[in-house]
Parts: sequence; structure tokens; C-alpha cells
Amino acid sequence: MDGFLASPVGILAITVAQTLALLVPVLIGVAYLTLAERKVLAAMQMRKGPNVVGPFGLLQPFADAIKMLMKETIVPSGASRFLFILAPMLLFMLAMLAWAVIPVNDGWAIADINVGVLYLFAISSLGVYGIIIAGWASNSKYAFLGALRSAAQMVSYEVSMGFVIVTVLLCVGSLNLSEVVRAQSRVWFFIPLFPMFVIFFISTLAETNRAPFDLPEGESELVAGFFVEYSSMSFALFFLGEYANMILMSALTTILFLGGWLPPMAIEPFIWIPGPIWFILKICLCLFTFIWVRATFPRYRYDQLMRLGWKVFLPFSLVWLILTAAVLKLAGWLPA
Amino acid sequence: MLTIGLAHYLTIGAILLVLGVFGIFLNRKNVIVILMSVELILLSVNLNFVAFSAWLDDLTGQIFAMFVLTVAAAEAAIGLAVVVIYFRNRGSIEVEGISTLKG
Amino acid sequence: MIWTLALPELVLAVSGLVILAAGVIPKRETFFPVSMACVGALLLAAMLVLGQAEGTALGGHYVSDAFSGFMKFLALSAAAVGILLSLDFNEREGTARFEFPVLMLFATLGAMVMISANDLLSLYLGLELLSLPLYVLAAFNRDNGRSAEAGLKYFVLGALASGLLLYGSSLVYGFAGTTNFDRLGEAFSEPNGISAGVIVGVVFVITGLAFKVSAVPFHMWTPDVYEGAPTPVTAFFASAPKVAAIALLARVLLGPFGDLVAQWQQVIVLVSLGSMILGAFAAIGQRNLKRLMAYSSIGHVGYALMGLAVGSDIGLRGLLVYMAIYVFMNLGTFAVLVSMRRAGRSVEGIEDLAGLGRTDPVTAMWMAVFMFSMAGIPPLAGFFGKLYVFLAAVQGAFWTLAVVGVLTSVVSAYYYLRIVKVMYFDAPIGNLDRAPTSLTMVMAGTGLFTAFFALWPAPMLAAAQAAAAALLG
Amino acid sequence: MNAAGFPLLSLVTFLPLAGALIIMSVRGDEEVVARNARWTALWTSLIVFLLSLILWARFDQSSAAFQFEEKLAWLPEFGVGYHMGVDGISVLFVLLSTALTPLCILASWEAIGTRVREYMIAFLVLETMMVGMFAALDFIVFYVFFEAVLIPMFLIIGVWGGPRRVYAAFKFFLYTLLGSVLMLLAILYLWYNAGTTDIPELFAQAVPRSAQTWIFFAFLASFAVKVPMWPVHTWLPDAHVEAPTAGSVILAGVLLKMGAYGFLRFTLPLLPEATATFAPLIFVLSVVAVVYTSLVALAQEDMKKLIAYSSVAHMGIVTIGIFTLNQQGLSGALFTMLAHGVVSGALFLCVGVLYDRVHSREILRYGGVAGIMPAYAMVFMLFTMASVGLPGLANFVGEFLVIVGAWKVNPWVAFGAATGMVLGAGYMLYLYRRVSFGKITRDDLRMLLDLSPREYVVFAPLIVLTLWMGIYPQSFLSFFEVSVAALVQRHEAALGAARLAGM
Amino acid sequence: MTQPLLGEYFPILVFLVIAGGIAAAMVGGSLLVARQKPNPEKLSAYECGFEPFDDTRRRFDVRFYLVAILFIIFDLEVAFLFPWAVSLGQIGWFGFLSMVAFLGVLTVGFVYEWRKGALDWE
Repeated sequence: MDGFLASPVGILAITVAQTLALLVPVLIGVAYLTLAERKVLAAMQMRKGPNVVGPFGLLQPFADAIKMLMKETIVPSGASRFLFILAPMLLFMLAMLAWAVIPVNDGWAIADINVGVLYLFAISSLGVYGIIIAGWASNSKYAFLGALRSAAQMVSYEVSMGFVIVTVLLCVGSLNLSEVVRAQSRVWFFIPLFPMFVIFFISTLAETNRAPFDLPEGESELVAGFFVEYSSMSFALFFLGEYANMILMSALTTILFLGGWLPPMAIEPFIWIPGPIWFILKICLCLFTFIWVRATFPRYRYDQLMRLGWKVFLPFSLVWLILTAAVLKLAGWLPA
Repeated sequence: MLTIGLAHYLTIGAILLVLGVFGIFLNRKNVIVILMSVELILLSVNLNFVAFSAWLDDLTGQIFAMFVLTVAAAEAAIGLAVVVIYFRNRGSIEVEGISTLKG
Repeated sequence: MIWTLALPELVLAVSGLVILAAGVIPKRETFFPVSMACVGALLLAAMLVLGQAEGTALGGHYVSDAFSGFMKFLALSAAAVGILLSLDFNEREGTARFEFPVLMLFATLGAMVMISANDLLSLYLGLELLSLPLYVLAAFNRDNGRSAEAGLKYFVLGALASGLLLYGSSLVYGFAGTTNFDRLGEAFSEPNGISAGVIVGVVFVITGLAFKVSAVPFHMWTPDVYEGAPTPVTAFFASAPKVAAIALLARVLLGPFGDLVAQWQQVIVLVSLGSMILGAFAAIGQRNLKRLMAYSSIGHVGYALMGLAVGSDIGLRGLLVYMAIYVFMNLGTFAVLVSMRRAGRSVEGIEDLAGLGRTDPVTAMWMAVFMFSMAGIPPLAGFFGKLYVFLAAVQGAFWTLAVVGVLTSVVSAYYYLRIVKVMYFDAPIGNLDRAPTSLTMVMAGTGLFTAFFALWPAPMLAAAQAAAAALLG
Repeated sequence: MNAAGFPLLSLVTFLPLAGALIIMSVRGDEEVVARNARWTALWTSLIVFLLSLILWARFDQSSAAFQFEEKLAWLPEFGVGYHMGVDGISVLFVLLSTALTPLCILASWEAIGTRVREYMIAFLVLETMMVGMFAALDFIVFYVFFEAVLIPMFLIIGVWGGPRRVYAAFKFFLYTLLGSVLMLLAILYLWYNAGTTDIPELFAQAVPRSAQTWIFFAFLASFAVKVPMWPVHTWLPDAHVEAPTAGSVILAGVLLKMGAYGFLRFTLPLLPEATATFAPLIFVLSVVAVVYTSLVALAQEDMKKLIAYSSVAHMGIVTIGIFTLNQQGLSGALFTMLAHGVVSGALFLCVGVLYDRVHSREILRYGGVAGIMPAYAMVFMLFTMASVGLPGLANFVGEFLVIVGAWKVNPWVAFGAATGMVLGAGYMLYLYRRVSFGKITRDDLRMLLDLSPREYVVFAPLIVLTLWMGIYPQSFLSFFEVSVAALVQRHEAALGAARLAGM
Repeated sequence: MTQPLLGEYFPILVFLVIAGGIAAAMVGGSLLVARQKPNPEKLSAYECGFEPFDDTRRRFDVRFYLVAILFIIFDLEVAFLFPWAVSLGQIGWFGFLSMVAFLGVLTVGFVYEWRKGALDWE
């Protein structure tokens, strides 16, 4: 048996198994996130939300999926067929791919590469391609404009996100995500780096095109943004990708600021609960905040959004970055 | 299993370079393609640098690659800006059209 | 880590940033004060260059010696004059934006980094720092289709050139194991230090640099870009960047690749021959002065490279003297070109100069001085430039170069004479506008230099001699 | 330091530039400027001439050494210096240049009506260059002056010339430039070889035999164009015809001498073996030049062109004389050069006189001028006779000496030269007959005025010189006898040494 | 060319394949299962019921493009910051100040952009 596991085929089999073990829960999580969103929003607005399909509407996501599956796939005339189909797949794949480096528990990362942060940063940057391709391939003004807006918004906030991540890295001294979590064993980074945490969280909202920054796909402005022409499963892929991204961003927030799989305090009874549970709980907390924000805040105007990204977050995070570095340097707190 | 060695990287680098150079000279349609060809050349260079760097076990090549990346970004930015200016004046970015200046 | 060694560059960089920030903050257009500030910064840097100590710094990436001092001083003064040339022109063309002098300043900084480069990395960075502002400058008149086209062409071919140069650098790095010039030199001086990969790399590097100095066969961008770019920019193109690229070529070929002389000498000889011949013959049919000057500059690069091809200290000295003289007479010529306006509109045809000898004798006189000088007629400065490169060629027994050189200089004399002919022999076709003071000052300054260089050539020759000695060690 | 006690040669050389500067600074309307320019130029050139007379007076005729020497460091570490000085060979050319310039300025007093200021500046600059070239004792300095002559001459022909002036100016410039750049390479080789460009020092060093051949041809390329020798003479008729009168005078009087002077100064002493080897080639070319251009001259319809071709023929005699390499031939060549400088200059002035009045140089346009302008006809006849080589007038002595010298080398060469003289008599007399005698066919000729006082002033010194040179040649010959003897001796010694080394 | 170096990335390749497989299966499945009945009206681009007026891929606001360029610059800056941040403990004050100088240069560029109005979207 050991011999098989060490052979190339064995390694492959193990990896495939690991991958599926991670991806399937993520996909199920995505499915139930849609339901959760509807439920939470409903609760906040004093209504019931989906409650017909299954008990408490628990089967609703599957009903949605089947509905989507049965719809006709429409490729608009004048669209470039290949790119049109490729774009949602690309987006979906990227949303999945990022999970490869996420450490669910100490040592529980499928690819524990030493440049994990960089990898995540790179993968999340690639998402823009999917959006641009979708908008361009649709051959529709709304889709195109939506894609541009979406892309501009994403890249704008990505910059300040980058700065925030660098501040965290200053405190960690490694690009490995597991190391990032381990470095928080004394204190979670959201406490010393609170302003950066806020910026990061808001930026993730913008990154994922969530309210109040959802105007690239705001129905009242651009009908549905870059995927206005999509239908059926390709639409579903976008949808899945977006929600997967939400979860991913929450996971990232958790890892960078909320101590990943670590319990709040290394005391009983917290340490009885296994790491992955803490991890999932923290993600859920973030996701809840996502939904809460959506229910609470009005939508930003586009100029306000860009202004916030470039003229507030960017300079602020830049200055904070330098300050952090200087303080760490002066106090000698830098990880050697 | 196939061992990927220096020669493979260099070959890929050379192929990319040739593609890039041909892209610049044989392309008759769109200036953007030329810009992409330039990026292709720089990519081949970076590949070379990193491959050599690993082969020589020397960091210089990777540092060089970083700088090349940066400069390539600046170059792309300026290149696009120039193309935009050109487009505003001509209303087209076909390569064939770039021949008003002639002796 | 000796910081202060790179003081001129640091001062230039910091003042460039400060000027950029100071220029953008006021509400109104700050073209003139920013231009003046840039000239000031350049002159300050030039003074610092004169007092610069020698040695290497910044981890061996930067070298300061008599050679770099000579070339930097040249590049800096050329850039300062270039900004002066642009003052009035930009005001009239509606391109008086303060970015213009700042871009020139940064390009000059790139030129200086190039000149002082002692590593393939700093070479590349300097080259790009020089090129990137130049791409923008070429297309600076953004509402003019020709300017945009010039910028585009320059960009595409410039990017290709730096790509090739980089590819060559990567090969050299890979096969020699270092990018530092000193260590490359050591590696190549060993018996087995030269591999085929290195030679391919060197050829690529030479190709890339030949693009930048617009030597045949990589010259094709030159006429178009010279013609399309705004005239002061063309003047700048033909001076500071050329100085830097030639300096770099000399440093690379005679320094680290000095032991590969057998490999590159033939290439440089051919490039030099091709440039001289093309520069002489292609310019004959030109009617546009800027285009003509482009071919002329190709030819002049051919002469300068003759000094490099010889490879001796005398050749290098010839190259240095040639470049110094070329830069000044070239700037003077462009001062005349920049000043050419009829009823406020810029003109650049040769026939537009018709009768200038009658309508504006002073400008015509300077132009004639520059033309005769470019043709290499004594006692003007251009003759002495040619004299020293020919001396080197004769000394090294490069007879083909020498003979082709003198013959092409006769051919090129034809088109320079044609300009004199138009100015003096032809009847005026309406007056050109009076040249603004800044331009007449530049004309007079460079004109006096060109006309009376013969009286006191010793200091420049001594400086060139020292510079050449520094490079060849 | 030098015989004059002050830097006389530099003063003579550069004083005209000072005059040019003064003219440049003149402001005012065109009339005032023109008048000032004329007078300034005249006075400057006269002062220069008077100064140069000191050379005549103080020159030590018994010495072959360089006199009035001046030396200044210019590029000491490269062995290049500003070195001036004259010997018997060059001193009279300096005088010829300074003497002809004021005459030219006078001759263009009214002929040049446009852009007088520039014209005068060009002429003064030209004078500087000519004098400097003859006085230079450093090869680089020599070359600088030698080439620099092109600039003012190009402008003079191109701006103030005839209808085909542009073509002529270009042809003149490019032909000469082409020749001289090849010489430049040879100079550079010599420089590299000897480490100096100082001419006396160069004389002291032998040039390797192997290099002599190509250096000889490089020099030949330059000097042959300047002389001009057949077949590279074609620029000369064009340049002469299109140049303004004074330009032609300087061209024929001084510039043509530069080539021959170059042979004397450089080819002979520096390349003795190559000179000896290739002398036959020069003889052939020269004889062809003499005979062929004389025949061509016979067929000319244009007065200036005819005289231009006659110049080529005369210069052919000069080159024959130079390459005889003996005392008589060399002296004859030098004398012919001087005489030709005076006479052909005067002939161009004669043509100029008619041209100023009628604005045509076509021979057939004239006829019977003697009847209307008797004084002019006399003057013209005098110079025609001198050109023909009538004993008692300037040209005779020189040409006779050349033929004697040539006879010693090869009777056939002497015969060729003599043929040239016979043919010369033919075309010159034919020209004179057609212009001066015969019936007056055109009415406008009847109105012509005879020589004006200014023209008398221009011609008088030339007449005096022509007679003086013809009647008492010794006062000129004595200047260069010693130098020529030394040259011949050196040459033979060098050949002997080479022969010894070869054995 | 150390094989183990790239070995760490093997799971990512597997991930890529599986994720791609899932995506393809979903789209392909829908194409197979669902009824496809296209008609021209259905396939025309969505423009609120109007016929499209002009070409879709027309010129767009230059500011999108400016944002893209700005992003390239700052994103690369971040790429430089990553290794710097990780190794700041080892590179001393010189390393710190170098990056401050670098950021200072970028700040000047940023100020320039700001003043030039590249960041204004009104």
C-alpha cells in the first residue's frame, strides 16, 4: 500500500481525493450560501424567504440548479462563441483554483506552497480576465460597459488590498499562508492592524462586486452587468463563481486577520473544538457580515466608489504600510 | 519521467522570441498585436533569465527578471498610451496605415 | 556602498521628482518656470559631474570614470540646450505643457545611468529610463497625426530593440554566469571563457544598441521618427540619447567584451560602412530638412563607429571628439530648424530656406557654418571630428573604412551644400519669421563653438584622451 | 625668431579676417553698407599687400631655409602645431595672393551690385585662406587652409556667378573636395608614421617605399584636380565661365597654383622615389593636357571658356616643369606659375571689362572693339601677347625654362610643351583678332566707353608686372633659385640613398 | 531545474483539471439536457428591446484605460513589496530606506495623477 501511495499514480489518486474532499464542500457551501443570503435578508426585512422546497426551503438550491440546467443556452448573435462559453468557465475555475492553497487546519492545505499569498493574489487578479472576456464576447453594450466598470472597480481595490496584505506580511515574514496563521497564535492581526482590517474587508466587498459596491451589475443601472446576455448553466457558473469568491474572500480575511483555524484563546474549552470548525465558523461570520452589509447600506455611486478606492484607501494604506514597517523596524519586532 | 532541463527552457525562450519578432514584422493587421509581440519577447527573456538563474544557482537572473517585469509594465502603459493617441488621430490602428511619413 | 559617487544622478532624480510635483500642483500652466528649473537641475548635475570622483558604487552596478564624466557632461549640456530649443516652439505649437522638460530631464537621467552602467542590469534600466520618456516625447504633440505616428513607430522599434538587447543579456548572463562588466571581462579573458552562447548574446546586444544609435541596418525608424516628432524633440533625439547609446556601445564592447574583439570588430566595421554609405546616399533625395537630418545623423553615427571599430585608444578618442563636436553642431542646426516659421506656422522643407541669406543673414550664416561643418570642411569643427576618426582608421590600417569614409563625406557634402545653395543662391520666397532670442542664443553659442573650435582644441582633446584611457585602462 | 621681428605672416594671413569682421558689423541701408564694405575691403587688402611687401624686402634670397618662421603650440601632444614660414618657393605666391586681392576688389567695384557686403567678406576670407595655405608649415594647418578656400569660393561662384552658377559651384566644390579628402588620408598616414605634421620635420623622415606609391596617388588626386590636370580639369571651364570676373581672376591667378605648389612642397620632397617613378605618367598627362586643351580652346565661342582652357594648357606646362626635377624645369615651372597668375588674371579682367559693358562673353558678339576702345585694345593685346609667350613679356621666361628642362629629360616632352605654345599662339591670336579687329557688326558696341580711371588703376600694376617679369626675370628668379637648387639636391640625394639601400 | 520545486504545484494542476472538468460538465450537461430552440429575436443583444444603434465595441471612456495603467503600476509596486516585506528583518535600514525612496517616487507619480484629474470620475 505504501508503495502504491508513493508511486506517481498513487500521488495522483491522493491528490484527486483531497481535491474533491475540498471542492465538494465548497460547492455545497456555495449552494447553501445562496439560500442563507435569501433567508438572512428575509429575516432582516421581516419576511420568510424561501420555504417551499423542502423543510425550511432547504432543497431550494437544488431546485434552482435543476431549473438552470434545463434552460436553453443562448449565445447572442455577433458574440464570439468560444470566448462567450469560455468566460464563465474561466471565472468558475479561478474561484475553485484559489482553494488549493487555503489551509483549513494546521498542515491541511492541499498545496502548501511557500508563496501562497502571492498565489492567491495572482489568482484573484486573473478574475478580471473572465469578466472582460464575458463583457467583450457578449457583443452587447450593457455587458461591455458592465465588464469595464467591474474590471475597473476590481483592479482599483486590488491595489489597496495588496498594500494591506503587505502589512500583514511584514508581521509574518513569510508568504506561506499556514505561517500567516501560525504568526497569529499570540494575537489575531485584526487587533493591531485594525484600520487595515477594515480596509481589507471593504475591499473584499468591492472585489466580489457585492453591495454596496454591486453597481457593475446593479439591475437599476446596467441591467445585470457583464453577464446580462448569459443564461442557463453559463449564468449559473458566474453565479457560483461569485459566491465561491465570497467564501474565498472570507477565508482569506479569516487567515490574514482572524487567526485562521486558531481558537480565540488557547484555553479550554476552545481548544477542544478542532481547527476546521473554528475556520468554518469564522468564515460564516464574515459571510454573515457580507449579507448584513447588503441589507443595510445603500448602493454607492460609481464616482464615489472610485474615489474611495483611489483617493482614500490607496493613500491611507500606503501611509499605514510605511508606518507599520517603521514601527516594527524601530521596535525590533520584525520576524527574523 | 521526462526531466525538464535548461535546454528545454531555452528552447521555449527562443521559440517565444522568434514568435515575438515575427509577430512584429509579419503582422499586417493590428498594432495591438505588435504590443503583444513585444510582451512575448520580454516573456521569453524572463524565462531565460529565470531558467539560467536556477541553473546557475544565482539570484541575479531572478532579480533581473523582476526589473524586466516592471519595465515591461511601464513600457506597455506607454505603448498603449501612444496607440491611443495614434488612434485618436487616425481612427484606425491598422499597421498598413502607418506610412504617412515617407521619404 | 558609496552613495555620493552617484551624486549627479541622485541630484537629477530628486530634482526631477520635486520639479514634477511642484509643476503639477499650481492651478495654472507652469511650462516656463519648470523648463528653467530643469535647465538649472541639468546644469547643476553637469557641475557635479565635473567634480565627480572615480570608482564603482552601488554594488558594482555603477561606475564613474573620466569616460563617463566626458559623456555625461556632453549629454547634460545637450539636454539643457534641448530644453532651451523647446521653449518658444512649444508655446507656439500649443504644446507648452510642463511635462515636456520633465520628460527630457528623466530621459537625460536615463542617459546618465546608461553611461555609467557597469552591469547589464543598470545598462538595461538606464536604456529604458531613456527610452520611455522619448516614446512619450515623440508623440508629445498629441493632436498631430504625424507626431503620433512617430511615437508609435519609435515605440514599436525601440521596444523590439530593447527586447533583443535583453535577450542577448540573458544569454550572456547564462553562459558567463554574471552580469557585472568587470566579472564578465574576467570571464572572457580566460581561455575557455568564450562560448557560442556568449557570442550569440553579444550579437544580440550589439543589435539592440545599434537600433538605439540608429546604425544601419537598424536605422529604418530614424527618418520617420525624426520627421514626425516635434522639432525640438528631434533635436534632442539626435543628441543626448545618441551620446548615451554610443557611450554604452563603447563601454560594453571595449570593456567586458574587449576580449571578444575578433568577434565583434567585423560587425562594427560593417555597421559603420553601411551607416556611412546609407547616410550619404539616402539623404540626397530628401526635401524635408528633418528627414535629411535623420539620414545625416545615420551617416555621422557611421563615422563615430569607425572610431569604435578600430578599437584602439586613438579610435576611442576619435569617437569621443566626434560625438562632442557632432552634438553641438547638430543642436545648432536644429536651432535653425526649430526657428523656421512662416507666418507663425512651422515649416521644414529645404525650399523654405530659400533666400535666407538675404532675408536673415545671421541665421543663414550660422546654418551655413553648421552645414559646412557637417560636411567636414575645415577650419570648422566638423572637420576635426572626422580628422580624428580617420586618423584612427589609418593608424589601425582600416583602409576600407577610411576610404569609404572620405568618399561618403564627399557625397554627403553634396546635400549639405544643397542647403547652403538654397539659402544663398536661390531667390527668397517670402520671409521666415524672426527667430526668438532663445534660439538665436543657441545658434550663436553652438555656431561660435563650431566656427572657432579650431583655435583651442587642446582641452577637449585632452579630456577625450583621458576618457579613452580610462575606458581602456 | 623671424626676419620681421613680429609675426608678420600671421598678420598678413589674418588681417583680412579683421577687415571682414569690420564689414560684418556695418549697419545701415544697403547703399551705405555697400559703400563701406567696398572701401573697407579695399583698404584692408591694400594694407595687407603693403605689409606683405616686407616679405619681399626682408627675404634672404641666399638661403633655402624657411624664413619668417612662427611656431605656436596647438596640439603639442599630437605633434601638431601652428607653424608658419616661407621659403623661396612660397614667398612669391604669398605676394601674388596679396597683390591680386586688392585688384580683384577694385575690379568688382561696380560689377558687383548685389549683396556687396557678403561679397567683400567672402573675398577677404578667401585671401586669408590663400595666404595661410602658402605660408603654412604644418600639414594639418596647410590642409585646413587648402580646404577652407572652398567655402568662400563656392559662395562667390554660386551667389554672384552667371546663369549656370549653381552647377559650376557644385562641380567645383565636389571635384576639389573629392581630391583633397584622399590627400587627407595620406596626410593622416604621414602623421601616424612620423608622429608629427610639422613639414620641416616630416622632410627629415623618409616615407617607406611601399607607402610612397599610394600616398603619391592620394596627393595626385588632390593636386591634379586643383592644378587641374587632364582629365580632371572639367570643373575649371565651368567654374571660370560662371564665376564673376574677380572670382575668375583669383581662381586662375592663385587657386590653380595651389595644386602645383602642393606638388612642389610635398610630393617632391616627401616622395622622391614615387615622384621619379611616376614622372613619365605626369608627362604624358601633361602633354595630353597641353595639346588637347589647346585644341579645345581653339574651338571655343566663349571668351572666358577659351581663357580657362588656356589656363589648363599653361598649367600642363607647369606640371611638366615640376616633374623634370631639374633646376631649369622647376624654376621655369615656378616662374610660369607666377607669370600665369598675373597674365591670366589680367586676361580675365579684360574679358570682365567687356562683359561689364555688354553683358556677353560670346566672341562672335564682338568685333572691331579696337576701333572704339583703343586703350582697352592695347591692354588686351599686351596680355594676349604675354600669354602667347612673346619674349620680353612675363610668360616667355618660364615656358622657355620648362622646355629647356624638359629637353634634358626627354626631348619628346619638350616637343609636346612647345606644341602647346604654338597652339596657344594660335587660339589667343585668333581670339584677339575676332574681338578687336574686323567690322563692327552691332550697333550697341559703338556706344562703348573706353577704360575708366578705375580700370586703368586695376590694369596698371599688372602691366608693370608683366613687363618687369619679361624684361628682368632675375629679380623674381633670384627668390627661388636657392630653394629650387636645394630641392633638386635633396631629391637626388634621396634617390641615391634609396638606390643604395636597394642594392 | 529541481523537480521538487515544481512538485509542490502538482496539486494545483490537479485542481485546475478537476475545476475545469466540473465547469465543462455543467455547461455541457445543460446543452445536452435542455431544449435548444434559438431564433433571431432571442439571439439579438439585449438593448431594452431596441435595435442596436451602433457597434458595441466602440470607444469608451479613457478613464477606464487610465485606471488600468495605474493598476499595472501599483500592482507591480506591490509585487516588489512582497519580497521586501518578507525579508525586511534581514535587510536592515538600507533596505527599509530603499523601499521608502521607491514608494516616494511612486507617491510623486500618484500626486501627479491626482492633480491631473486621472482619479476624478464626476
